Amino acid sequence: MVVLRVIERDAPGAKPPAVALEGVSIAYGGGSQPVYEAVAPTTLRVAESEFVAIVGPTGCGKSTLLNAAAGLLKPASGAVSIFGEPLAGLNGKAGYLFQQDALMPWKTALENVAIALEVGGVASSDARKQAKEWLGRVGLAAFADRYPHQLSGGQRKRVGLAQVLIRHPKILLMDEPFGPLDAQTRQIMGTLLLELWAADRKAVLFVTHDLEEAIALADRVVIMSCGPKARIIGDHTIDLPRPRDVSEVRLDPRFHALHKAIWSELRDEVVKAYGGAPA
Amino acid sequence: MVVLRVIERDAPGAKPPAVALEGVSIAYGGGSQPVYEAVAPTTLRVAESEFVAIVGPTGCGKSTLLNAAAGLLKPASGAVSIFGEPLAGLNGKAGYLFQQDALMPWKTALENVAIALEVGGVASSDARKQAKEWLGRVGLAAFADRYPHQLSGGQRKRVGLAQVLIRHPKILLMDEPFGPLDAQTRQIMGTLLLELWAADRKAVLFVTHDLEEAIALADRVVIMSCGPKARIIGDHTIDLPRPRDVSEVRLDPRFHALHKAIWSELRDEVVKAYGGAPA
Amino acid sequence: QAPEKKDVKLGVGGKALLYYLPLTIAERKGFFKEQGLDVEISDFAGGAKSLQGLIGGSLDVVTGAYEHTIRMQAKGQDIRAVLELGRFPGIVVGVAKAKADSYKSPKDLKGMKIGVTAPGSSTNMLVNFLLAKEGLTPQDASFIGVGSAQSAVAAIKNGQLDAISHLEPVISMLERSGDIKVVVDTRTEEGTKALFGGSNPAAVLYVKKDFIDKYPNTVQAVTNGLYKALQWIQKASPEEIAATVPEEYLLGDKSLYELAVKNSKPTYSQTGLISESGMKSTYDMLKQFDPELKESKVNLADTFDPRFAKKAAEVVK
Amino acid sequence: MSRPKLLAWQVLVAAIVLLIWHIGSTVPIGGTYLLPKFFFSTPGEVIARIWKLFAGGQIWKHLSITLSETVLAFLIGSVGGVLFGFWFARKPTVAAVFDPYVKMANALPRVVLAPIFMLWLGLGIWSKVALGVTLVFFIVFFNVYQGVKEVSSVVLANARLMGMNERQLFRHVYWPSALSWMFSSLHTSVGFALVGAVVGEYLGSAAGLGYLIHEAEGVFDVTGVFAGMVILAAFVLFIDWLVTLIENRLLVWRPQPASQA
Amino acid sequence: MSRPKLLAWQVLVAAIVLLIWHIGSTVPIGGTYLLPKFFFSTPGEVIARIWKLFAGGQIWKHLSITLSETVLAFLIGSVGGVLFGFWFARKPTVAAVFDPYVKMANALPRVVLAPIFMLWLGLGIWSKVALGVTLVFFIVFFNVYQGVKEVSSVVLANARLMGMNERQLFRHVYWPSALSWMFSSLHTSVGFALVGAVVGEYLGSAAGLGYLIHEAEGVFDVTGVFAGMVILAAFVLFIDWLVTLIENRLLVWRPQPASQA
Ligand SMILES: Nc1ncnc2c1ncn2[C@@H]1O[C@H](COP(=O)(O)OP(=O)(O)OP(=O)(O)O)[C@@H](O)[C@H]1O
Ligand SMILES: Nc1ncnc2c1ncn2[C@@H]1O[C@H](COP(=O)(O)OP(=O)(O)OP(=O)(O)O)[C@@H](O)[C@H]1O
Ligand SMILES: [Mg+2]
Ligand SMILES: [Mg+2]
Repeated sequence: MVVLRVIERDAPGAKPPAVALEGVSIAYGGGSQPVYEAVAPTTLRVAESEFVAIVGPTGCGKSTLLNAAAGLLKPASGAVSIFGEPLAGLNGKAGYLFQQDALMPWKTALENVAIALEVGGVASSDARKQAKEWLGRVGLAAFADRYPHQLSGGQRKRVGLAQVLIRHPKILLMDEPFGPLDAQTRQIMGTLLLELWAADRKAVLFVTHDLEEAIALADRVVIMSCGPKARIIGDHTIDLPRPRDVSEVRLDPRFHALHKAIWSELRDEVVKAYGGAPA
Repeated sequence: MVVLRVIERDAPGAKPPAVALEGVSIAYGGGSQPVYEAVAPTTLRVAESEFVAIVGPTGCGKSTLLNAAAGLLKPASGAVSIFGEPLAGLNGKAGYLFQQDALMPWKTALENVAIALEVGGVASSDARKQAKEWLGRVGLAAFADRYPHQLSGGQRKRVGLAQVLIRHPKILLMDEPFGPLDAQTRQIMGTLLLELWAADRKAVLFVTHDLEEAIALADRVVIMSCGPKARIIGDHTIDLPRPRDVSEVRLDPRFHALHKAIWSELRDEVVKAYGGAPA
Repeated sequence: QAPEKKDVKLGVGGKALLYYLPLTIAERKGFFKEQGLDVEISDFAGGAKSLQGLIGGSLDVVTGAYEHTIRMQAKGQDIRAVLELGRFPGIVVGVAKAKADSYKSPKDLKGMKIGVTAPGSSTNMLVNFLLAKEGLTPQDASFIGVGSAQSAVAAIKNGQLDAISHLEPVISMLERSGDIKVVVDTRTEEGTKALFGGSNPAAVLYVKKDFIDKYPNTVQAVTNGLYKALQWIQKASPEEIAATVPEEYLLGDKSLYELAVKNSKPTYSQTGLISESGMKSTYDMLKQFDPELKESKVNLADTFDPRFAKKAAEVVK
Repeated sequence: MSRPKLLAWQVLVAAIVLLIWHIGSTVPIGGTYLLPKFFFSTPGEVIARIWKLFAGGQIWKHLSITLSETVLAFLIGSVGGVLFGFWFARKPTVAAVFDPYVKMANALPRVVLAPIFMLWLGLGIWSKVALGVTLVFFIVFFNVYQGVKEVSSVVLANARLMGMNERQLFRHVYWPSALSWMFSSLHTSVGFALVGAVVGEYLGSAAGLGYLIHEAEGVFDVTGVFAGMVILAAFVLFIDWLVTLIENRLLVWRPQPASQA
Repeated sequence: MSRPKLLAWQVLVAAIVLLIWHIGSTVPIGGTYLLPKFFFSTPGEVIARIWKLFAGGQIWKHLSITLSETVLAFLIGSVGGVLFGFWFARKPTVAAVFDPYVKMANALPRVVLAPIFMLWLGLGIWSKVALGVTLVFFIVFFNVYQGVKEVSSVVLANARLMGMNERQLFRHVYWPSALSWMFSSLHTSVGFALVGAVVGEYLGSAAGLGYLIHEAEGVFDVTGVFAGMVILAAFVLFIDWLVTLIENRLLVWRPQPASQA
């Protein structure tokens, strides 16, 4: 069971966590600009096949944490390690679905997905074949030849999803991957993600604003406080049985109990965030 | 009551609707590119102080309709009229919150909001004062001097919101305005929007993926079918009493009945969309 | 003897100028071909550039000003003239119409704005010389490089210059239109004598010493061709000359061209030999104005190799 | 605007310019000519001369020489500019160290460099190509350098996280992203390549359009000068048209500019 | 890289160049000099000459003339380029009609235009300024034109819906958005402004650095030519530094390039 592994994570001789942020704090600015301490020293570990969701008020530092885990931002203090090795430079083991559009505007949807494989040395024809399959999986088979600017917001996000998933990275960093999708498509994508995760046991770090989604998908839901100097203020293990049906699990009474507990914690935080100020 | 007006909207001698899309169809491409008929001839009227929400599967053509109402896209057929006058060029009466980032990267949050007033001739100092107030209302008082790239996704969206609302446009076009916000902030913003709307009775056309949000805020929820040739396949009047408390209204049994009805219609559509193909 | 090197690269700075008329004649009349040569003529934006081409090794022979050989000798570059093409400089100093009446003697050049082809060029030098004879220094006038022929005409016509020191055909053109009054004229024997006290070599054919040693027959052949052109010019009427040069050279006005030819005709060398007094007077003038040459000790015999011209006089009929 | 209508407008503009030129050079206004024939020739004569040049057949030799110089200068200069632009943009240290020297080099008057090029490259086409290259190179270089720095940081981060190495980043991110910068510079530098070639010929050569112009200038043959310039200009349109063709092929992915409502 | 370290590197590069120059021009390799003194002078002599020029005091007059020409050419050319660039970008019809003519104009060899400028503008500084302007203008023009067309369509739509008129759009959208394009072109054109001024002086003038260089060239004083060029180059660095100062002030809003991890 997933949950067991999670509990074991600090046991001696256990495998090192896939992602470990140890006392990581992150500050923006410096030089001529004022320093903004976005994240206070924070520790977050994601075990090898664990699915962790992060929720928190807007602007608290969720994307910042993901960037640190991806190696795009250097922490001001603390250390990031990936499968036990300290992270130097980019995190080559991670696939990152950015919050913003990150598709290459000069490539079609198909090319955008195929390139993710071609980079790793897969032959172009093979990569295209797989890319086509993946576009089908995210419901965009018919849009393969469109350039990003010819796609709707939700379509672009799904191309990005295919681009990340096709590589089967060991670690998945996802920043509001289903944000611009309607509820139904969201569930379909959620199911897809869970299937993949179950198949090859990735470590997933998943940012979302949809608490229900977080509970339905994750093993653990982490709550961040509002910034500046955001911290992790809650860490809930979701002990709903696997495999889960993303649309059915919401009917489970345990789901409601969890939802209520997390929501109440979160709400207080958001109310604070609303009046939040940078240092 | 709002609802009464809505029902009156076709009565003889009634005021012309704020936005009227009459048999509007929209096609992309042409020239050397294949034509994609995004929206089939569609009629949608928004009365003077009506709050209409549009929901529909991702990529169906919601943003496309909003663009047509803003005068940014020329319909292939049909006519757009604004307060009874045919729309030629841009819709000067509308404020549009885009789905993508539309802030000027070279202006700070404050400047981005203030410019919306300055354009209309408001003195700079006055505009800045008001802009500061508005940034406070969207919870960003402390971030006034940040450039857009120094803000989180949700913060940028809120700056955009302030930028649109500060002008008090007669017509509000909003494309997933609360998408990247957490649930709590979303409610706060929803309440803000409803207050404004109640105060000076704007016409609102509101695209969202959150059906609960749509029902909680709108007078009418319009459902679009999946593309290509998307149409309006459902038009539900939300007869919940006003004023509504955005967080409380969800507990209303009528809310649940409406939600269920709309959801079932919508779900079928999304399932279709998932296998949808361009013409 | 047949030339060792059939393909010869010849450089010139402003081929269409009357200064270099013998070259055009030799080319058009086929005198080089007669000598078994295939001459490729490259035209440069000025004599300095063609000399640089020679030193850089991209040219074999150059038609240019004699003074260049002195300068090069002073700089340790062994460049030698082999044939004189022009015996008078052909430079004319004219005073603009507006100042013509008040001009009495070269003393009056003091304070004038004087146009020259380029700063430091032979047109500039000549005015310096003129001023020096009157006890003035180059600082007493201001010199303006006016560059191309067109700019020179424009500058005079616009009244931006008080005087000009230039060559044909600019002079004939300005003289005919009455824009200038000629005050010093080195196109003629008298004019040149009056100024320099003797002839003063102008255009010459020069080559590197190495080239002479390596390809004496080629040098002879080029010399022969140009020598023949000189002889031809002596006998030809301005009309004949005008009929020989390319039509574009006629300044769009045949009569003007013929006038210019007539005016320049005395300048072309008759023997192809540079007189010793001419060499000396040129060197003295350079020494006077060029600080770099002041201390130099050039053996003037190194600047001109008369063998080829002499031989040409024997063989060319 | 439709093509025929556009063409009609363009012809109209040309006609107006020619008319002004004609009137200015042949009809005295208040006693003086606006565009004295001595400096501007007349359009009729220039056209007649162009006709004669082509009819005579001599021009082709000169044209082909100038064309090859221009094309070579353009290709070498722009390839060099692109390579160095990328290199500098990707190696900030290199860029910082060499920055002042690049700027100094860009400020050297090319006219003065001509003898040095002739020394190194001889009198043939290569010294002219070199002159063109020194103009094209800097224009392309500065633009590509900036273009690479303007790459969207999110797209770049995404590509790097995909595991792209430098070569792949170049091919899939920097290159396409910098293309519109590059093409902008290419449109400028087409003209400059030709200018370089012609100035090179002008300063010293045995053939080419610049040679013709120089020769004509020396004998006050303004008609010849203008005829040469008109031929030059027609010429550059042709090369620019080729550049635009390639540009349109390479930048298909770009959104069409919104038709302004 | 820290400033002192950077400076050290730059000095090192300069030292290496000077060393190569020195060796090439004074030490024969295999019997020939790599950089014959006749064409390259030697660094020692050039430095001595620069020293002499400044000590003599005469140079200041020439410098100030060239400086004013350069600055004027730069200002007029870039303001013109910006205005026309914006105008063309905002009026696609105008742009389409004039497009071929602009490109033709850009291809005219400036050297040939010099007599015309002299005719119109006289022998003073203005004919040189005009020559510089014809270089600067096109570089800035093409870049600004492209820069305006690259404005984000969403930002533009947003601004237009706010009700901005053309003037406001210019000020708040097109201008800031095209700035990085413009500055890229300015860095190129600083050098070209100077080149234009110097070439103009070279072709005909009474003073200025180009005049000095030309004079030196006429008497084969390479040392003088190189001294002039070195002064020129130092000069352009100074103007470019000013441009960079302004650029940094105007582009504060831009994200710092991510420090590569
Ligand atoms: N480049 C920057 N310079 C200064 N501050 C920054 C910068 N980037 C982000 N911040 C600040 O850091 C904080 C955290 O930003 P982050 O993007 O991580 O938020 P988030 O949790 O992802 O929010 P959202 O849910 O809105 O996406 C925000 O307050 C933001 O203003
Ligand atoms: N420029 C374009 N060229 C071709 N097709 C386009 C273009 N823009 C949008 N489309 C297509 O039109 C359809 C409707 O797009 P639109 O952006 O309106 O969708 P949407 O309903 O807003 O979707 P989402 O919820 O994902 O934002 C989509 O299928 C999209 O692919
Ligand atoms: Mg975020
Ligand atoms: Mg949309």
